[in-house]
Amino acid sequence: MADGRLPILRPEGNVPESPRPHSGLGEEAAVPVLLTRREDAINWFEEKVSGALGWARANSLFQYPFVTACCGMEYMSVMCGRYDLARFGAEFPRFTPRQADLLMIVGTINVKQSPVLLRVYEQMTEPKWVMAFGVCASSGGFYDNYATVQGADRIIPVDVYVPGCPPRPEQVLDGLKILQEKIQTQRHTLHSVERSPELREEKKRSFLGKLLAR
Amino acid sequence: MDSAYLDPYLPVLILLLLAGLMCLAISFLAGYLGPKRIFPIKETAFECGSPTTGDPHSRHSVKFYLVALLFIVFDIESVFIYPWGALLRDFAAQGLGLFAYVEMLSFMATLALGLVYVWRKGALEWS
Amino acid sequence: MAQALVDLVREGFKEAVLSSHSHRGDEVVVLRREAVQDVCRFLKDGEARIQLLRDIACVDLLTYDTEMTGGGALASNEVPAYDLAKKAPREPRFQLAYNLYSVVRKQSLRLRVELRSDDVKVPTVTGVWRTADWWERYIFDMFGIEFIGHPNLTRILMYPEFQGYPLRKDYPTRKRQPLVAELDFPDLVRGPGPGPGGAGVPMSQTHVGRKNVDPTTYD
Amino acid sequence: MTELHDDPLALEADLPSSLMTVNLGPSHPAMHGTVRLVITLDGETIVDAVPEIGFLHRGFTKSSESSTWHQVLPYTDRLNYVSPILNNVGYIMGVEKLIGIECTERAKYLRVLGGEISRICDHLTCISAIGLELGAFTVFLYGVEARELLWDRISEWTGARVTTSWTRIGGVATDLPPGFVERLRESMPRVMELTHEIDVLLSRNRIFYDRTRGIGVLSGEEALDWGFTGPCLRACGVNYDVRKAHPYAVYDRMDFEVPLGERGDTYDRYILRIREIEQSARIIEQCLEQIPPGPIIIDDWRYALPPKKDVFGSIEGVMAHFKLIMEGIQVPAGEVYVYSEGANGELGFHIVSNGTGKPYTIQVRAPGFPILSALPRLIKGHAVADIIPIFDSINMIGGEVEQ
Repeated sequence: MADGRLPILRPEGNVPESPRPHSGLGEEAAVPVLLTRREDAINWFEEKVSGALGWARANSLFQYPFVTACCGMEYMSVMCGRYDLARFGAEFPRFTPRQADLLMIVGTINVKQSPVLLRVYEQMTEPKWVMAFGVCASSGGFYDNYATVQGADRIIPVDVYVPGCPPRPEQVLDGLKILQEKIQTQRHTLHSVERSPELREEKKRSFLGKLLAR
Repeated sequence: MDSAYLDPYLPVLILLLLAGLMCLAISFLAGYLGPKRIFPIKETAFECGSPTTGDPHSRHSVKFYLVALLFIVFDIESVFIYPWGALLRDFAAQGLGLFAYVEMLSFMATLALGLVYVWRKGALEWS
Repeated sequence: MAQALVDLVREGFKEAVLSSHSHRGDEVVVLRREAVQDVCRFLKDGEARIQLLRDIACVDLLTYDTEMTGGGALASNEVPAYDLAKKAPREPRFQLAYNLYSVVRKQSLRLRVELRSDDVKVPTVTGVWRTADWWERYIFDMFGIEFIGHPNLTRILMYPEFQGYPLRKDYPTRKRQPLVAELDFPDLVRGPGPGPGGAGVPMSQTHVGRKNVDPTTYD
Repeated sequence: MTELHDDPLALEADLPSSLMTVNLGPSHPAMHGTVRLVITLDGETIVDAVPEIGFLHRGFTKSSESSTWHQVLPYTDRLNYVSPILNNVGYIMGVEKLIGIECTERAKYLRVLGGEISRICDHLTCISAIGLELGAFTVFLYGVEARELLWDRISEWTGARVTTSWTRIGGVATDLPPGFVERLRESMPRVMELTHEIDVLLSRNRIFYDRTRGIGVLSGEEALDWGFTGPCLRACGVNYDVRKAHPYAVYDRMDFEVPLGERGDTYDRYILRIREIEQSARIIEQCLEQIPPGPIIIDDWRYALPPKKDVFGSIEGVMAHFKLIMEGIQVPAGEVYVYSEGANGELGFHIVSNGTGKPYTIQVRAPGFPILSALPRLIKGHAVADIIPIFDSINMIGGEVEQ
């Protein structure tokens, strides 16, 4: 786990995906899900809590617009009067990763920008989701050369890909709807804390201990 | 003090209690319930995506604190004027109107003295 | 009408001017490398009154004579479509073009400096125009041409860890040097390739099947 | 501490305050996501600023070397993605100059019309960005709404809102759709009304005026020395507009003035863009009146694709079509620098061709690149809060600066 980084999880966002037999996104539907596995079966109460949390988180997404290139122009029109994103609860762009839970990668990610993107993603507080806004963020677009990262999913897990160069605002709203549906059906648990090893010892020492240890 | 005097304040007390409780609950629950993955990179300061440059605890020039102090002084002054303004009509009814008025003038005069001193001393210029 | 500027430079610097020609309406003066600073200062302060240095462009003539350049629509664009070994690089290889314009006289002029591939050094003109600072850094970053006397000749667009000069014709288009460890997805369109988004196996050996090119000679 | 007494008025003794470096990094809303500015502050005044760019370098030149002359068009309208048609026109004029052909009369008018609509979009975006980042969110909503109206017309006409790729060698790709002129004449007054609304909201607004007047001042000579062109140069009073100095297409038949600023500060750069919107509207009106009927692309099959009925009708059409598509248009060898008036200044293309179907190398002279290099000179000595208006008024577009 190099220089203080937790391993990046599979591209499912970091909220574990809940097994859904009936309708899945993409190839999940094809895989038969055995409902009888003990650790997957969640009891009635947890399901209600997960549904409530899912509803709350889906309908109040605060976005961090990681704007770099031409998709920024379409992002402006998505945010403004005519194709308003506010109608779906994702109104308020938060320009600090601490208060955002949706990272919208708007525009091309070039190789010099990749450490910046990785750091912003890691500094976002959980629960967090990522939307690749436009073809360049999803797959590098037609900039297939030494300077461009071929899609943000090579660096960070991406939840929703919005195609289009730049995508029409309706496509972005559709992408947001898909993300909200995904969040709604994800399994949200209460109070899960994961601390990286070197921070774990830190916690044991008392306040005075830390003071003296400085 | 008989209980009749306190009666009107009971709802206010309950209201304050409830409000305080709700604020604490919300902020605590939000912090407690949310999923957390804490690791060193997340603990570092956010500086637009690049590693932090320079040390944040550098010494600032004193004029920032002066402005803050001046603000507090004249803000408190205006805080005292509000209750006085609200009750001025009652004082006048009891015949104390002129006295209350002169009282406030002297209060403001002393503070105006302070303002002139600060102005002459040049603490208001920003450059 | 910009011929007047060419004559000005000619009699001002008889020995420095190697040749001058006009193509499609653009006046070009080919200069000797050492005279760049003096000619530019003369053009700016003299009666030519060229106050605007539009840009400094550079052309790498390595593959100018081969018919298919860079990598055609069919050829794999991660491996240059020419064979380095057989053709000697054309000397002088780099052509620097200083595009100048005089707002007062409404005339443009282009100074050309030709550099051999073994010593790619040119005196800087940042002393004459301040805008040359970034243009020269851009040319250094992309072509590796060293500007003697430049105050801060470092990379401007690429990241410092980048090796090589990307816009040179012998630098393959898709040769990437990732800064952050990238997850490796199989490249569905272009077939199997080692490394995350790296040069990968050139198209010629994948399903498109062009002439069998040994990738080790280039990457 | 003895000197405190001899100067009775010195309330603030000479307490040494250390410099603080602040990193206005790439991922920052005011920095348009592509510039890192490392600022050294003494208290609130800026002592030094080092811009670092390259966060949106997408390898335009390298990618264009492995695409044919027409395949480069989509790359050009992602250079200055706020006014894409101006880039298309600029690039195609370069290729036509290399070949030595002229586009048809009607195509010239269409290019001027499309260019001016695109220029208005660019200026609107710049003004709304200035307003937004100084706190006037309403101006941003008005500006983007006005731009939406124009984008509707552009998408009706060229097929795309932002990435138009609309010109072709020897002409343009699509003619005006039926009923377009009436709809444009309907939406232009609405756009001008919204622009007037922004003008009223901002131009004589006490806060805006104090925030932008006298900030980031530059003299004419120094601006030229830094390579300024376009609105930023004309704000310093230098009268250089490529449409007037070297008229291309049909700009010589258009009657419009070139507004000039007096002091070359942020307020002048802002006001200039509003005046230029009014001038562009006049040009659009004249274009709509004078536009002649006729073909929109030249009939020379060596360079222009033959019309579809000939491609399927005659053997020459098929041959011409096949050669143009598979090998690209054979542009004669040569080196040319062509310049046109982009939205932020003189947009130049230095194109070298070696006689094949692909450009040998294209270097873009982006108007924003030299202007951004002067940013440290503009913001030194000002307060931290002045960085944002200055940076907005030079209207840096990442795509064109870092190609």
